[in-house]
Amino acid sequence: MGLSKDQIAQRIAQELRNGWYVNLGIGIPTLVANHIPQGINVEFQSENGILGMGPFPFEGEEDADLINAGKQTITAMPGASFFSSELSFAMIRGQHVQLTVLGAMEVSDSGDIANWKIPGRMVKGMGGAMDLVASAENIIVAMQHTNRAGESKLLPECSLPLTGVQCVKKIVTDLAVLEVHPERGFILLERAPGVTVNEIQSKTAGRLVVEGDVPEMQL
Amino acid sequence: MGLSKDQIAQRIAQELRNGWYVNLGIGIPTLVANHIPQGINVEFQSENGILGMGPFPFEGEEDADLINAGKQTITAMPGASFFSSELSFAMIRGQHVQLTVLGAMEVSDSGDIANWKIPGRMVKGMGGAMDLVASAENIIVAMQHTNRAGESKLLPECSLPLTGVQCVKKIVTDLAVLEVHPERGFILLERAPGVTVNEIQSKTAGRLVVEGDVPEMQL
Amino acid sequence: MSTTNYISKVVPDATAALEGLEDNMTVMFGGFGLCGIPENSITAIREKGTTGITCISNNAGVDDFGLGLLLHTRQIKKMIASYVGENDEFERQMLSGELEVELIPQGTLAERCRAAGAGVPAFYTPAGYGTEVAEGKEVRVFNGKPHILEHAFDAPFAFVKAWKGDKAGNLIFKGTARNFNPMMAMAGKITVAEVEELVEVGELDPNSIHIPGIFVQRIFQGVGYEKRIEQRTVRAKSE
Amino acid sequence: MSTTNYISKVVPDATAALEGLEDNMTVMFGGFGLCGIPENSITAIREKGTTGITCISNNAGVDDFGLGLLLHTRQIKKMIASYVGENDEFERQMLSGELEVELIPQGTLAERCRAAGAGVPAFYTPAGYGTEVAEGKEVRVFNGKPHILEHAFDAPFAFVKAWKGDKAGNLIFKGTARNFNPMMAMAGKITVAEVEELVEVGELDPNSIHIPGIFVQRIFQGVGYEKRIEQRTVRAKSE
Repeated sequence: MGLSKDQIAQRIAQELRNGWYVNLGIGIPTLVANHIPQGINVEFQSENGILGMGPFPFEGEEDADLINAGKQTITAMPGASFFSSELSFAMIRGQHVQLTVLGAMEVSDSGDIANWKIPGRMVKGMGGAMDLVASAENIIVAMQHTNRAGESKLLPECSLPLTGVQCVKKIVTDLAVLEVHPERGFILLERAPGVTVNEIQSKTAGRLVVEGDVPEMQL
Repeated sequence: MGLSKDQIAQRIAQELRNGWYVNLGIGIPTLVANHIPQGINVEFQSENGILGMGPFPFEGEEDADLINAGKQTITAMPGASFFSSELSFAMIRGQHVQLTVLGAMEVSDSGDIANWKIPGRMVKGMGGAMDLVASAENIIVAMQHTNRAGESKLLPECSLPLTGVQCVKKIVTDLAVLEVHPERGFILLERAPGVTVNEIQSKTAGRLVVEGDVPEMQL
Repeated sequence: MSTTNYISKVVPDATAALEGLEDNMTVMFGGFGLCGIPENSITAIREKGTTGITCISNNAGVDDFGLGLLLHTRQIKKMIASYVGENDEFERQMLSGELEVELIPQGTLAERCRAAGAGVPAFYTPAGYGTEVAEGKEVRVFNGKPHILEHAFDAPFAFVKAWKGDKAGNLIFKGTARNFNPMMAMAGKITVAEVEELVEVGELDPNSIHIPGIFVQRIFQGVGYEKRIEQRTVRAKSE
Repeated sequence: MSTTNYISKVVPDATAALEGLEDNMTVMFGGFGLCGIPENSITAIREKGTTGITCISNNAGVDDFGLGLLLHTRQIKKMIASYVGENDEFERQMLSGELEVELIPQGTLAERCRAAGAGVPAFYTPAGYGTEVAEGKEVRVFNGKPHILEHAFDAPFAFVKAWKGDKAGNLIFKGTARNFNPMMAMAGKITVAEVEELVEVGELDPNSIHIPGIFVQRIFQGVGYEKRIEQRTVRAKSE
């Protein structure tokens, strides 16, 4: 049961609004670009220096000078622009990007996020994640509800080193859509098809607010 | 006696070194560009957004989109570049411009400069002068030794509101070339042709250091 | 259903671009002297009659052009600039106390605009240390040199002028008409760009864009540019 | 006497460009991943054998390319970056304590480079507040939001790579190979630019220059660019 990664991306794509500039992190967030609703125009920013990022190139048309923040070869849409890292993070820090979608290892019920470091393991670095979460007005986390050991990733407090504090606004997992309210905790908005409130409750370690009937997601 | 404005500019031009980027203020400093010594390559920066500023355009070739900081129509040399005010002052503040030449109403013997405001009179503003004097490693003031009332402009303390503190390194007036030493005062380096040390002493209100024979300027 | 694959910023004209502009707002205007000023927007604001404007602009125009037009109609309450007084009406209003004036070093003005657009609330600069500009400001020494703390501006509206722009709001400026326009475009909550030539998306080289469309909320094709020269200086052909 | 009317920055090759580079210096390297890295300069530094380098670079290359080449020869003492560990040798040296590593948010890294070039000694940013990045740093609230104080870097040398450059040092970058190169060019006391195509002065459009020559002390025509792709991702033509 629960959503596939692609379905998580599909559900997040429903959050897109016409005219938004959007930064998609590595992993599930990248898949959001495949599900833009009809009639919605958005532009994708990649923090290494492009606005108007397009799909992967056709084979043989890769350009070493045209990559995304995940170092993948990409294309540029008509209307795209290239710029420096300084201007790219001016856009991000200055809140010109309307939505950031990124993955997480843990989210706390006050909206803290941890997604860059596991002490004792090789640390690869935060990249642009700390700037993104500290700046974006609108942050959606895309992740599995539980980790590989079956433990909840929605916690009262993050146990891992933080990426940002009180910044996550919404979470879409394989089981649910949740809003994060800094005082109240995780507010359950939608269930994945066939997933019960009980199951979500049992897999959410942080405070979970269930109000009235919780509808199923429409995909 | 004493130098003409053009001769002051000519003497300052002798200070230019090969490879320097130079910002020239309005008035006498602008004339420096007419006296670049043979074999010396410098580039002129104008703080409104050009490097590689050239001479005034030929009549009929003026371009409203190509002016200097004095709002005069100019031309661009081969190798010129245009940029924003932000990048222009990044160059200035970041000490990438090797020499700033500007006019002054008063200079103190510790290197303070006043050149933007006369209380009680209409105030036009400091423009880029405060950024220039606060940043440049090398500032030469071009001015008359005395004001229209015959009073010295080289003072123990500036009486007018300051543009910057302890920043002027050298002064070229119609009478003399002086180095400014923050502790010792104005050090007389050269006399204008036919001008006596006595005359310079009598027209310098701030501390004047005269050491040995003071040579005449070579123009 | 039609989809453009880009975010269109086009509005029909300067008047339409002013939607939401109200009395007593802080407004940025690009340009240096009369070079690169948003001529159409200034005219439209004059016609709309918006009053109590706090202007952030490097200069204040001349008597009958640029921001001088809005001074003449008393639409400007306060001027934040680095160099002013190139027009008599400005001087009269300033000396009579009708117009508030705040003078700022030009580089600090530019950097405070950029900071506003870049989400940097404050920064240190050496400019103005030891002068009246530093009064009341925090001073801190870095590398042995005193600096003062300066804050980002906050501007609900910015009006800029570009040479070319596309429908997605990407802008290219020309020559020294670039000046304050890029930073102000970054800084405005609503940035209105007027352009000499509005082109289709895809016509501008993505590598040569000075200000990406993300910083522009509204764009329109300007008309009747006068592009007045403030100090016409020439040399004789014989030189 | 001949005069060029511009300031020439041309040096014959990467080796000549390294003059003054000594052991234990702090050195910036442009590039993001393997995109836009100064390949020739890295090779020349490897050949020169300079050691004890503190690298400021967004990434650390891969095992056999980019800064990975200087890791392999143990020329790097410390790495200041935002994202690393795309190569095994890096991981080994880091875990064994042979290599110091300081991780910085990418936007802060970019802004600290720009600040260095722009004469801004310090600035406030929200990035990293409440995380270990903020430890020991001043926190100040602006507009109700906590920010931390970050300082400009200090880099005696910067190595950047551009697409085109002219003999006066003006640079134009291509696509996303621009990334950190412009800010690092601004920041370096001595900035070395290697270019895919070195052209005569006057050939580049002054309106399209990304980094004016004033920020570049040395420029040379690079050779043998490999421009390796780190993550080749494609779609089938049928899509």
